[in-house]
Amino acid sequence: MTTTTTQAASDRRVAPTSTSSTATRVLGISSLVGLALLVIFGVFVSPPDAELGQTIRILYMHVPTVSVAYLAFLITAVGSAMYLWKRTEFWDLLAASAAEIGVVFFGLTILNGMLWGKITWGVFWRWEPRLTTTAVLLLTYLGYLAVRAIPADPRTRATRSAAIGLLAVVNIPIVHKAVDWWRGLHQERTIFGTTKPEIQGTQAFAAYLGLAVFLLLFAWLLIHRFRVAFLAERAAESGLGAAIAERRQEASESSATAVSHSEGDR
Amino acid sequence: MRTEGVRGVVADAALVAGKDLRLERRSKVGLSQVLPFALLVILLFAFALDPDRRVLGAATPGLYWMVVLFSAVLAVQRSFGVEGEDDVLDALRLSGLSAPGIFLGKVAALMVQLLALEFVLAIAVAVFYGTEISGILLLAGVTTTATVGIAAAGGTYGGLVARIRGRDTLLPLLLLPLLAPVLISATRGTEVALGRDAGPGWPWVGLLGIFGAVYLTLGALLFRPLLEDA
Amino acid sequence: MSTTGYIVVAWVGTFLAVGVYALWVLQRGRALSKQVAPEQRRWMKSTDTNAKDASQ
Amino acid sequence: MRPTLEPVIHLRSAVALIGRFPALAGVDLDVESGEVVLLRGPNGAGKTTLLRACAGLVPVVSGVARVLGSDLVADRSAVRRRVGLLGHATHLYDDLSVSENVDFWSRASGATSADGRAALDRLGVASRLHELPVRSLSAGQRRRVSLASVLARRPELWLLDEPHAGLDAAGRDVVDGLMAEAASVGATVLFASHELERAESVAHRTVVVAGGVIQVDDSALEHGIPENPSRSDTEVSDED
Repeated sequence: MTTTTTQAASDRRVAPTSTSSTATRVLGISSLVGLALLVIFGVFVSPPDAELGQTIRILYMHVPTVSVAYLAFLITAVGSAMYLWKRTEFWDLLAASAAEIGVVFFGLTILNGMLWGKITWGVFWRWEPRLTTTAVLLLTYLGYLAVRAIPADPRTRATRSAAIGLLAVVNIPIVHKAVDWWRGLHQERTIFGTTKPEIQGTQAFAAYLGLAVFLLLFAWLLIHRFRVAFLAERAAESGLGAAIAERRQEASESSATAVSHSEGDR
Repeated sequence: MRTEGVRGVVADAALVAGKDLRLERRSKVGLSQVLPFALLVILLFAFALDPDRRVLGAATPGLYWMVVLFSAVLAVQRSFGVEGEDDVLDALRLSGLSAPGIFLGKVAALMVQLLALEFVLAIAVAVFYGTEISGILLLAGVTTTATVGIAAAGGTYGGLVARIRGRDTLLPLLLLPLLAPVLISATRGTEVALGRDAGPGWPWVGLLGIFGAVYLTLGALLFRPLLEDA
Repeated sequence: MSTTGYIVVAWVGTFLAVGVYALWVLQRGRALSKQVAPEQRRWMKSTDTNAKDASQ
Repeated sequence: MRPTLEPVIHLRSAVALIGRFPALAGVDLDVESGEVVLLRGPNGAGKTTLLRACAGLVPVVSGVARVLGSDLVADRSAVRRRVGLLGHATHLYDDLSVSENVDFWSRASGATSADGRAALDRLGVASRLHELPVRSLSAGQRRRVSLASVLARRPELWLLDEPHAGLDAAGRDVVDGLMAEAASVGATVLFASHELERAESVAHRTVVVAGGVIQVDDSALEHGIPENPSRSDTEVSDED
């Protein structure tokens, strides 16, 4: 997949032809191994739950995805704040990369929530606090990606994104509280309510394994996505030197007209 | 020459708010377009939901606040559309006005217009939907705090999209999801005020107050970079 | 659809989505790498570029 | 006589981007206090960007850029209050009246309404127009109102983008008078214009901009403009 020579990381390394490096390969492989383990434990080895029955297996998907999503949006918020302070490209690209991954995992959280709902309540959607909160927050961050997609110079786009990154993250606790009061009053079996602390044995292992593996996966994705964003900036920027030269060239061409005081340059 | 510090910001805000309200008095866009739009939607809801049966009555608080949110989007678009024309934004950056001052001035002007609209709308809802108004104190608390939050979040996003070409369609996409908790809290608070829900009403006002305070502060802090680079 | 059916959909759906997204990211990375001059391809080497952006 | 000997505008290989396009591709320019400098050059040469960059509205991404003693690369908003920019747009609220507009912009920059009123009279905007909404004004009148807003803030550095455009003969005389008057009280004027014979009669010095760089700076070469008593036309002399 990559042609990077893997000898010791001397600086004469051949230029990478993709966003992977030894670090990401290690991360990638361990994520895959982890995922395999997760399937074995989560689906086959761990017993169905006394109270939840088989639906606990969806929990092994739901908890990791929502945790990764919230972590991603936290990184977006930190990146946004740091960008507004330091104004360096690194923080902007980090915030944007994390936001995209966050939206993907939020989408998966809703998918798992709906499937869990179908089994437990017989319907894909119920205005259950967690599901509702996730949907609202997903829309807020889709707004982030929508603004990010608007063509603008890097500084403008970064400032707009940073503002939304902060405006959206501050809304998370407020939305949680509002939705909880709104739908959480009459206790119904909410998906979060079911992470019973007393799960142990292989169930607990599967749950924590899932979390750990998804965090590894998130790190791998973030590194790659950051490098993609970085490359995109360099690709867009690569023309600057050439553009300046071309611009200056334009000057020499028009020098004839300037000296001749021609009036026709209106 | 210019007063600096907090007094400077308040003075700037007063100047900008005065200008916005005078603009509204001159152009009457709020009065002749946004308000009729709100009343129209109230009627449309009645057509959509059969006015005789209980449904319309039960949904009145929610419908009311939905209309307020849509009207707020129009008011914000008008307020920042004015700044977008004729490169006025550049003149604002060149003027001595402080960014938080401009922001708070815009928000204040938005609030005045929204509160006026909400008052007229309340009368319309009372008449058309036959709702008897009760729990005035709670209602006032809910309405005021909700309006602070709507105007603050609206002002922030208004500043963010001021220079974007497709801003008219982008603003609702950004603003309405953010205002979801305001819609929930205002509607529930109103239901308690109108005696339709036994639950406590004032916690909703508290949450609306937190939302308003958070977005007033965040907006004021973000407005400088937004005015500068957005 | 039985309970196990939905569980399978949950797992397969999640893995599939993450897999497709991961491949999309890798593909974008490979495509962009071709457009950028070799020495500019990595963050570490070009810390000076972001110093340039440190202006107000 | 002048507090600092540092030039009002000091640019060395300044690069400014509009989006990703290098509108300024390495500009070297010095403008002394009290000078009236004409920017000439074809459309798209970068004149407008140069004026906006000096006003701190466009980030200078590389090179040296100091205006009125503050470094634009570090913080480009510090200089704004001391600068007056007249762009192609007139920066006015169509629904507000002439006096309301000038009053708002004057008070926003720390001047008073009286300054605004005086500026309107100085620009020859008839008082009967004062209460009319700006949208009912002609283009020339709008530019006079816009110029009045700039005059009211008494800027130390005037940055005018084709100030004569759209004005009648009388209006152009007023503009020339304004520029000369500003220079006489120690302010500095940098203006772009295509009205060459009129502009060169006012300007102490002409600079030709092309392709985002300064191509000809006649302070460095002899130029036939009438000898200006207060300024010798030798090499950029550093004695004054």
